[in-house]
Amino acid sequence: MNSIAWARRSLLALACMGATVALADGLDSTGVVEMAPPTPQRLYVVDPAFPHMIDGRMHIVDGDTERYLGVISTGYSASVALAPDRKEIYVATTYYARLNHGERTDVVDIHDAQTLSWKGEIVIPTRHAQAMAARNVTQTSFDGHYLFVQNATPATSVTVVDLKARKVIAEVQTPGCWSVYPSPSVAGRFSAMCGNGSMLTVTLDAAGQVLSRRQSAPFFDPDKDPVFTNFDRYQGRYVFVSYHGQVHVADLSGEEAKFDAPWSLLNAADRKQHWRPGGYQLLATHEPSGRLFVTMHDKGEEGTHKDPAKEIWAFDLNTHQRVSRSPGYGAGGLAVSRGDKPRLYALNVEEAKITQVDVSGAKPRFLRTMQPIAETPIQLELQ
Amino acid sequence: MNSIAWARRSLLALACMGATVALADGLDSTGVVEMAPPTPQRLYVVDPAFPHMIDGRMHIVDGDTERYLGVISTGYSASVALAPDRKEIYVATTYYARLNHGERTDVVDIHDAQTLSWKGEIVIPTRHAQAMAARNVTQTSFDGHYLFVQNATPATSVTVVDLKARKVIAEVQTPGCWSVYPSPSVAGRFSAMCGNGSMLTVTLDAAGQVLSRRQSAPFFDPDKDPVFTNFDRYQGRYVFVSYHGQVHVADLSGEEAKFDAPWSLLNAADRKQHWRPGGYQLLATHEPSGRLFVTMHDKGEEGTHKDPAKEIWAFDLNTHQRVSRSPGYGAGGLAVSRGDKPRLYALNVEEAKITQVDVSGAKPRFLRTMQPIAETPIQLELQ
Amino acid sequence: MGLIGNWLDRWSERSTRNVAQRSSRRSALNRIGKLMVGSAFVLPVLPFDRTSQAHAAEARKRKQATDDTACDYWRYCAQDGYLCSCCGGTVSTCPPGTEPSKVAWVGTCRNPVDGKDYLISYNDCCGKTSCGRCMCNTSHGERPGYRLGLHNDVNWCMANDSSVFHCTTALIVGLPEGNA
Amino acid sequence: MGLIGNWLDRWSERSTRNVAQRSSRRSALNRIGKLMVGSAFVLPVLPFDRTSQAHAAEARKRKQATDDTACDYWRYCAQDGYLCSCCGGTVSTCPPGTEPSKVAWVGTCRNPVDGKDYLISYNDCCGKTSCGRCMCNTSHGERPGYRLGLHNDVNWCMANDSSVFHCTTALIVGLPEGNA
Repeated sequence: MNSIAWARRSLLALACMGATVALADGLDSTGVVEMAPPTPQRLYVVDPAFPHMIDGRMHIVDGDTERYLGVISTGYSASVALAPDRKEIYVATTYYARLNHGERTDVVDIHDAQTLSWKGEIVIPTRHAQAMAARNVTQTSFDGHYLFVQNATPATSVTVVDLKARKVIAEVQTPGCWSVYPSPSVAGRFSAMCGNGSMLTVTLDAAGQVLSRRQSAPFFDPDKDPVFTNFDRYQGRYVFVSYHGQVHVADLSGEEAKFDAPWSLLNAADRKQHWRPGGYQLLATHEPSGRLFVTMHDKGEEGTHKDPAKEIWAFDLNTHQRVSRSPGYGAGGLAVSRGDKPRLYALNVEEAKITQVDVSGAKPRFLRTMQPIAETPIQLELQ
Repeated sequence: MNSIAWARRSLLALACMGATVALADGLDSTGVVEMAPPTPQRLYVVDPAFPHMIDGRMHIVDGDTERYLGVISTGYSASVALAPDRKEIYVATTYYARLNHGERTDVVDIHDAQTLSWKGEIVIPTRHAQAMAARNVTQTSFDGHYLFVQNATPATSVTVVDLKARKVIAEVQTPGCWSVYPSPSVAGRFSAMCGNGSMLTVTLDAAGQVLSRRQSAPFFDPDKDPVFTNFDRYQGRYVFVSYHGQVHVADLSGEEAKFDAPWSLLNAADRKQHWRPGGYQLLATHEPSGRLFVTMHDKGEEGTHKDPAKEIWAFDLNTHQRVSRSPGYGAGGLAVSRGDKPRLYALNVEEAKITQVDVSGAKPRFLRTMQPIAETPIQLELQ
Repeated sequence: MGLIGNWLDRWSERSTRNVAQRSSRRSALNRIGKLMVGSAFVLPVLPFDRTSQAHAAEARKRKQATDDTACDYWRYCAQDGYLCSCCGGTVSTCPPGTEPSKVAWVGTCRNPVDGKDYLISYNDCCGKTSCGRCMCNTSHGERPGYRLGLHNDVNWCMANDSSVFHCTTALIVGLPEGNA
Repeated sequence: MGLIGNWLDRWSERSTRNVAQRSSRRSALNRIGKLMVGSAFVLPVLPFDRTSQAHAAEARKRKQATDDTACDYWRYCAQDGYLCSCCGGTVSTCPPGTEPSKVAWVGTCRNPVDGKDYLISYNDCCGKTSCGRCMCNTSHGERPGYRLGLHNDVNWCMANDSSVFHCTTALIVGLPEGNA
């Protein structure tokens, strides 16, 4: 074969961009991988990339094969939410015209969750809270119509984005309060946890006008036993835990928040050993079995509330009984997959490792610890 | 002391931003460190930060104390040049409006070398070569008046920036050629090494008009023995080495490049052991002693030309005799400090370590290996 | 600034009430912090609180007042960020070319020299990308975002022209009772 | 594209002339590459050719044709970048959401299965920031920038709408003599 023929073939190959087929004659053509359809074990690992915070990422990984499927760039100190149907990924983030200087633009980036391609952006006020990525700082409404984004200047407010109309419809002041907890049944409603131990609930109409604004009576004492702002859901209600192991279940469906009587994760012996919840995304529920998983450590004291898990405890959310104690896997975050074969994913923040635990049976069963993913993973979502 | 007093003091302290003094009453005030005046041992370590290439840096470190003095953000795949008087640092880089997408803007960022603050930018054509940082892709004219920036689209050209007027005055096509080698005596003149083994020299007037354009006769055979594009200077001339250890000294002062007869780093025994130069910034000169230092490895073959040093060899540039062989310290880059106490700095690219060697005497003397600096350092400059 | 005043007031109330339960918090990170001074970028950069459970409680007791480039330096009891002392700044001043944050979170740390509690303001330095050296994360007295002035999981460069976070300083902004 | 044609012509000329001196180049990086598949981000990410001098020559001899996520895979003899196979792509296709580079550098690598030399085009994938997984840097046949089509110390996303580099693929674009 002579050089001219090689050149021609190469030009042909290079002209076929977008195709993924290898040419029949053994030559390759450039192209882009199409991901297989998602399974319930698809992981979304949010990585603020602390050593290069300007270049945060969300890694997409198949939990079954551990195959790295791809990544989304999330910019600077982003908060991230998945669409309820997992078709889109929303990233509230900040860009500067010149990396770290020049004009600041805050946007909600919209990514296609299946092609991992950027679909567009919605410019939002330059007040987006540059918080450690966590569920409570950005969430869609139950139906995916709106996106609620926590702001901090440090005055606190919430930007409400209409994802269908692709525009901002409101900015709601939430002084002294933090987090966005969308109502499980009313699209234009969210709640926020407040510094006096109460819950603020705001209801908006489709135009973004505030229809009501209700502050619940305090349901915890932030001085004595602060409640973590992270959460999971159970039967349309929100489940929270406190620094000292109280469980607070909130009904945020109505105009004003309602609370079940709190209950404790601890028995007398646990208290003696100072067991406490600790971590970031420190609790996860499994709906079908009514279980709550919490990352726990003993010898707790002031300042240990972000310590990794020594054990993972499981509770029956209906009986409030502890149903299992598992190794902690050093976890600082938990998530449970949906579908037939539920798995608990325990994120070891320190080592960037994720441990998979089969929770389809009554007793959690260790499956495997995955190889490290990400640099500084802090939030974990599932398909 | 009551809470009100504490609050007042704090407000006072926080109001005094910019001051560096601790208040006399034991309270601190915010402020910014002023660097001590530079010494000849101040290091400028260029770090493309490969794992987060969008967030490249130049680290500034005191070679005497190993103190980390500060950093400059260099953006995406920057090339960097110091002003001859070391008062400013020039960074040719690329920004996107949205980190990795949106409008591309290429600029020369200007930083104050003593305060490490950003002083401004000059927008340049969006063709700046996003090359591995190296001396030969961006340099100022001998007098600091102009900056020459290598472009690649992949067609090659050079952007000429007037640093006094803070504007681009020309873009010179340099097809088939690579690098910018400013003339040692004519501000508007630079040369580039070409694929046929010749040197192209272009002379511009103050308005950026091309006055002359001369291609030398080939001085090396790129097929048989390619010349590395990195360089150092000696007595106003450029010193290059080839893959196989030939030394080429070029006089780039005139309208057309002139060359000394090449000479070899190797004797017959060296050739038998296949000693070769290897690395990135693989040679450095020391003017007062007329010495050339080169990173060398044995068992060289096709593909080893970036291998780290097994030894560092020193040559007398006047007699062409080898005057010393030192350990290689795994170096892939070299630089020699100026002034009374010249030190050879050997950059181990793999381990991000820099070894200091006293070269004030006839025999190089190991001083110390510094703790790692940077993630992926590739270029090293000195005060 | 008003907010800072409010936080301080709130903090002071809390400190009065809770003074008995405060303990010297110090994370095992101090060792990691020291390692990282020496070998930043070759060792993994660990951004969060990597406290080994086995040693956390013991580690919390120790702290020192001599080396402010180590995470166990006493002022860093509620630190969260790269230590500016390792980044070209000092314990209280920002590295060249960066700007102190206009707002900050606060903590209370006990100085092992005099055994007294000081109010510490954790001001970030802003305008350059992450320093990446000497990460230190401790959480003594840290509280969720509804107590924002005591919250360290948010970027306190938020109010600066460039909100890009570089490193964190630890300023004494309140003296022990009796020293005012 | 014209340039690519030119490079190929030039390369082909050279390959004819130099075929005798080509050898199977493989860097000790393969082991590092493998480690990094497993433990990327915890181990340091090593961007350049970290060839240990002691083993370089020996290492160059070995290569394999089974694992394209390792740096000693035969097609990577002149690679420089994160392996797209570790980033959600394959040896020849880009990860989801990225775009193949419009231009590329080329190398000649010997396939250990048939012992023949193939022309490899190293196309970067563009538009997302560095993948950071499975860095691989080898330099067989690599040449300085005045032979740009053989140069790998430059970003080959340069001609794309987004020139931001993510990872590098290795496409067979020329078959051994006799197979055409």
